[in-house]
Amino acid sequence: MDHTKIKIKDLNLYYGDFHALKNINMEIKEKKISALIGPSGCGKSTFLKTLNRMNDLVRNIMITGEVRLDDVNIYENIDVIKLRKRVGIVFQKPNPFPMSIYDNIAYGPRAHGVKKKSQLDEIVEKSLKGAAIWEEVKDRLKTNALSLSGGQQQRICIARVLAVEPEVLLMDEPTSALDPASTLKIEELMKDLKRNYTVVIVTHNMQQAGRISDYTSFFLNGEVVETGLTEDIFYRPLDKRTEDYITGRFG
Amino acid sequence: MDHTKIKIKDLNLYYGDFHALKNINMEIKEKKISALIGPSGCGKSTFLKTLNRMNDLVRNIMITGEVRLDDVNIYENIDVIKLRKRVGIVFQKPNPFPMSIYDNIAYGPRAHGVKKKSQLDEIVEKSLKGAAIWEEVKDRLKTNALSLSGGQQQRICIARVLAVEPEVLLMDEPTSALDPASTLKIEELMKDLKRNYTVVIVTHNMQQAGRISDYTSFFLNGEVVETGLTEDIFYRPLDKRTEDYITGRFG
Amino acid sequence: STKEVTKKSNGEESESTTKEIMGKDLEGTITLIGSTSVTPIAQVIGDSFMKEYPNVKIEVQGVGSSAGIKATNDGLADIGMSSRDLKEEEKELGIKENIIAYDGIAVVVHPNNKINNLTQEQIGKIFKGEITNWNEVGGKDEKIDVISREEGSGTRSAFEELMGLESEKGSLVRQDATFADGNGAIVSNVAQKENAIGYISLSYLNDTVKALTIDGVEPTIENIKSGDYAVSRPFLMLTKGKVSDIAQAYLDYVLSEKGQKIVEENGVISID
Amino acid sequence: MNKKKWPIKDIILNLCIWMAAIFTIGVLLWILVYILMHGLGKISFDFLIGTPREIKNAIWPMIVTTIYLVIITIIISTPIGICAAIYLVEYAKPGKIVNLIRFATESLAGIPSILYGLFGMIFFAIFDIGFSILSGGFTLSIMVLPNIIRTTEEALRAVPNGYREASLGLGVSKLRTILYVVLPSALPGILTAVILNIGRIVGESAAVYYTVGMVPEVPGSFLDSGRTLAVHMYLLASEMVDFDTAYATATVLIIIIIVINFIANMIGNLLDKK
Amino acid sequence: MKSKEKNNEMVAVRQEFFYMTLKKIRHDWRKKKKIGENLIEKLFFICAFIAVLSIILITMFIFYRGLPAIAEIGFKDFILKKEWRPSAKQYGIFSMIIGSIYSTIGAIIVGVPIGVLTAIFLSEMVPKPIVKILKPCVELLAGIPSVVYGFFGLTVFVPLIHEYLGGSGNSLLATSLILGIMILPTIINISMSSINAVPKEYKEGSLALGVTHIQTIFRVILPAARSGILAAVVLGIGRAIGETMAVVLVSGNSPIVPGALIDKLRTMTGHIALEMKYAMGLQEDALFATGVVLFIFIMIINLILNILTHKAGDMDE
Ligand SMILES: Nc1ncnc2c1ncn2[C@@H]1O[C@H](COP(=O)(O)OP(=O)(O)OP(=O)(O)O)[C@@H](O)[C@H]1O
Ligand SMILES: Nc1ncnc2c1ncn2[C@@H]1O[C@H](COP(=O)(O)OP(=O)(O)OP(=O)(O)O)[C@@H](O)[C@H]1O
Ligand SMILES: [Mg+2]
Ligand SMILES: [Mg+2]
Ligand SMILES: O=P([O-])([O-])[O-]
Repeated sequence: MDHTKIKIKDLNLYYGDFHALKNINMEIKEKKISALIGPSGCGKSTFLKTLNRMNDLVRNIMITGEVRLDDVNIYENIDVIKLRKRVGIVFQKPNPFPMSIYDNIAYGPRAHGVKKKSQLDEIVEKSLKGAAIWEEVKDRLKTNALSLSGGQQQRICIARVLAVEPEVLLMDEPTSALDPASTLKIEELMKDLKRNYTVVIVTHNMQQAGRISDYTSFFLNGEVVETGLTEDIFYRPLDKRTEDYITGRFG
Repeated sequence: MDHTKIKIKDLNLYYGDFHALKNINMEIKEKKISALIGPSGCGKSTFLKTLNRMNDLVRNIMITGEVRLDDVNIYENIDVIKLRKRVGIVFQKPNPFPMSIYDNIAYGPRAHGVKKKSQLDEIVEKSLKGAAIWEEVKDRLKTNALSLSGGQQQRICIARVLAVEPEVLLMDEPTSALDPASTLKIEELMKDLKRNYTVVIVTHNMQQAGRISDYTSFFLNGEVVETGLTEDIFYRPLDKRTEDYITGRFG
Repeated sequence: STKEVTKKSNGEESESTTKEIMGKDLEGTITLIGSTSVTPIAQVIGDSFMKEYPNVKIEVQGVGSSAGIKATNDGLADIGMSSRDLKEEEKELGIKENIIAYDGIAVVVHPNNKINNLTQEQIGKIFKGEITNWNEVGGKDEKIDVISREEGSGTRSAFEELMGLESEKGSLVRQDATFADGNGAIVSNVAQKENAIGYISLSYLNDTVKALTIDGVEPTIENIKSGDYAVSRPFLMLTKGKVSDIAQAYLDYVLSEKGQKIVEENGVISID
Repeated sequence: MNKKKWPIKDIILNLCIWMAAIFTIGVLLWILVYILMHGLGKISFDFLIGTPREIKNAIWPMIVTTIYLVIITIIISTPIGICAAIYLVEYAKPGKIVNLIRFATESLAGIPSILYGLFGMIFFAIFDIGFSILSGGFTLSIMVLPNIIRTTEEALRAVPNGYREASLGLGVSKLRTILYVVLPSALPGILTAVILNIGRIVGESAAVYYTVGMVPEVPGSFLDSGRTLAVHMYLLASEMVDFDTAYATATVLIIIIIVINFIANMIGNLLDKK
Repeated sequence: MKSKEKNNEMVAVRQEFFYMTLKKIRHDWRKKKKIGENLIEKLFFICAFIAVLSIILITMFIFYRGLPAIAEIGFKDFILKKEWRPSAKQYGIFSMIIGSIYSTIGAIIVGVPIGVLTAIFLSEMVPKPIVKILKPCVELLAGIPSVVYGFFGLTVFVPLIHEYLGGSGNSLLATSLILGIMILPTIINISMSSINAVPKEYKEGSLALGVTHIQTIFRVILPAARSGILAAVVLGIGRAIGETMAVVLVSGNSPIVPGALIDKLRTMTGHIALEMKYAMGLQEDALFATGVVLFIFIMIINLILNILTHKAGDMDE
């Protein structure tokens, strides 16, 4: 059995009156890729954000239950800053900072104390290469990241997270705005990463989930219908609804 | 031969010094679905926006060449407002207005003079149904559209365009944030629409392009490498690069 | 000792020695607070005083007679200034009054106004609102635009007293007059409006407005001194309790021949 | 199809907008031309750097007092205002305390400057610094505080939440996120707030009148009284019958404001380019 | 073999120890940093709380000086009597209250529409280079001291009104005009920044539907910016009602209720400034009491607008 990196227990989340996550229990395995699938609006992004407490920023939110990272409840006595350094996230909508490409990537390392120019240069290059965007931008590292195309922005955001080397990487539809080639590269990257990191990815692309993930969880209306090895979920789903969704018969 | 709805002649576009679109020549056929494919950053969104002059808002931009809609050059003596009513666009990043779902959809019709409540209700319902989101939101039409999930927002934006009944529909990755079920629905919708409308769609999803489009154009570095019937492009590409891209060997 | 050396090197030594001999080595700051009407005079005399006593600084704050009286009472001001007599309750505070000058009040109209003379009674009626048109006093058929000072102004109390505008029911000046904040504001108002009439401290008179003769008497220093022109009031400087050396020196200076000369030069009437 | 056909509603709205803009600019030009036309001729070197004791009507002490007052007020109010705004936007959780603070700032913003003057007059007399640049500086600081807070708040709120999320998502501390991502984005807005407030301090008369006083001398220290240009201007208009000097002083005031604004705009432009 | 194992063990232990120390150091450092951050948060809070302290102090002092007079004169008489004649012991400030209300309304009528429309003009209708020229003009307008406005009003508006509309020239009209112009920059600046803060996607979304630019402005951009614009109006009202010196110079200061635009009036602020210099005893206290009324007045306006802005804000959520 794989080692459990994050363990979610009886997690419930309310946006005001709206019950967005219902009694979620799940384990996320270390150094594996877990895919979250499910129809739009079922709570995937919401769930993802609970894993590194990005939901703290939302007003009128209520969260109960436990999320244990390496067996420590992240909603209790833990340093949020440290948590977020350990659990990085790439958001659904690309949100680069209004600064140069270089500064976008160097931002995190700088904040965590890296000062030497040569070291930063190295990190920036490595991260941009990792996010499969180095070739496109290497000659214009000083241009503003906001003037990039949608897909480029998305990769910048991935590179930005890679630069701080988190243990867990949360990715909310990281390839939704990417062409197949870049998508493949990002997928390669993820496969690479899983040697050292734990990756959680939200995707609408069944093929993608099938291709790269080790585990898959199927969300529906704020509930987890089924979690398991990707093979099992795809070829031997236990729940009728999962089967319907996977085969596209759903809804 | 199908009738040509939009004809692009020697189109060049510069963002400042950056030559983003290079000498584009293309015809977009009436009542067909044309797909634009190509790697991230190749200029698809840019091209799409030239078709209804949304690029007018960008600073430091220079456009040369012709875009003829029903044989009238839209960059000369044409009322931009009317043009945009005729050529609707759904953006890559969902951008609902900060108002209720209902008002979002009713916004266009209202601006174009529809006042009667019953008529508006009808349009709203029809458009939301058309965008495959009616069931999800019909009970909360008064809630703010910004509190919806990413995929829901995207469908709201599609519905919003449908409500003004344009002749040409430009869609920039309209299903990138959608689950397969909603994607299928939107695809169905597009097939429906093409009976009356001309549809241009940017997509990274080759399957999707293959499934629904009649024509496909392949973009690379601001150039159109190849345009033709989708079948031809997918199975009998003339250019080596197209083949590489389609088969995923590219880059 | 260092100081002496510097002084020597500056070549100021002889001067300071002379002063020491004259016993005028006063040093420090005194504050005068009070009437805005008295402020200009206090300031000019202060400047002249400071030339003779270079180590003394005189601060003059024109915040109003009442504030001045209060500041004197509270000890915030070394010397208070007032452009009106102290009221009964103020007199009980044990404040010492020094009359330092007298001021005349001129009734002014626009230079284009044909009228040059009004009787005391006419002026009173105009300010009461009983006469509202210039043709009632021999002028054009135009409404009279009355400009007055605010209640509490020293100028106004003196004016009211002399024009019969006081009564047990308070001031009789029409409430819908324009109320201007200070002599200057009255001058600018009258200078701009052909139908206006107002009254100002004599020292503020200039050629943008025309001063009327009252019952045929011109508002000049001579006429006031002789008592022919009766519209005048005292300027006061106030002290309470122990007066500092500088303040005393300043007061003495104001009342000295030199000081009174400066008073006269500035269009205010000296005490004789 | 070929010619633009504007709906009548659009034409009317357009017309209104243009008229409003023309009115605004027109008024500005009117005031400037009027004041400068009357005042420029009367300004001389002596007028600017003389003291009234040496040269009649000279305004050097007023210029110095004004500068002192601006400096001390900005030094006191800007950091407090920005910190307060940061607290309100970035830290405060909605609740009673925030409501109280917000209510307080809104109330402060509404309080007429003359009430600040009265308050400063009676309050700072307690500390025995009545009629001094310092008491004026404190009083004006409270007065401009809500403005700075509010404008800074607006500027901070205009910074997209995505930036904060992204930075926090990288495990960057909140303080650093604020300093490196949020504040830089908000800086032009904050700068505008400061500029507007310098203008307000230079132009304030009612509150200054009762706190700084009106002694027309170069202040020797922040504990001395002085007379700012605006107070001088008011005294010229109401107490002394000297319109020429009033026009000249108004001209000086306006030139100072033009210079301040110009400098601030240059800084703003530089920041924009970065 | 054995020794090598042992050696390895030693190395491991040493490494472990080293690692622990490092961890501890880093932990302490973090902790310190965290304490620092907490301290700074406290500092921010204290700064924010200064506003509360200030308002408490100001309230206390103004009320302390003003309330006795209200008690002595009688609240009703003080507020509702039109007669202000200290020489006759008549202390009614009704006319001044009305004067303040009228002149503020006048300023709003002049300033708000023109200000908001100018803001639209600057942020939506003109190319950036022109904005670069015009924006400093607005800032300049904001910078012009109120005394200069008053002086301008006194020497330009007052004579013009006197000549063309009759009356003394010192009037409600002149006051409203001057105040309206004075609040323009406040309204323009804040409206502009809130209009500019509206995401460009909203505008794109609307234009893409074939809605005209003007309609986009009035249907999407202004509603999205409304809380900022309302805030601008609050500040504008604050400035108008609080303006003193300019008003003293142009209003005429007659303690009467104005019946027409060309009638004179006296505002509460003007009232205080005008008489404070010479007032004594009950008259002075009554002026402080006027300050109290002014104060309460502003609190009420704040409250109303507070409710308005919050309503508008709620709809944004
Ligand atoms: N406003 C702008 N200013 C300068 N360069 C721009 C601007 N918008 C886009 N670009 C550049 O133009 C190129 C084409 O951008 P475009 O958004 O059209 O790409 P795209 O094909 O839509 O990519 P994606 O699939 O990632 O959305 C990119 O290299 C991008 O960096
Ligand atoms: N801030 C919020 N306030 C209130 N409701 C919210 C908020 N954010 C999301 N929701 C609601 O919670 C539900 C789950 O949203 P979430 O963003 O997690 O969906 P998702 O699974 O990521 O969908 P998508 O695939 O479309 O991005 C949706 O119904 C959405 O309307
Ligand atoms: Mg989502
Ligand atoms: Mg794109
Ligand atoms: O005291 P006055 O200013 O009215 O002379």
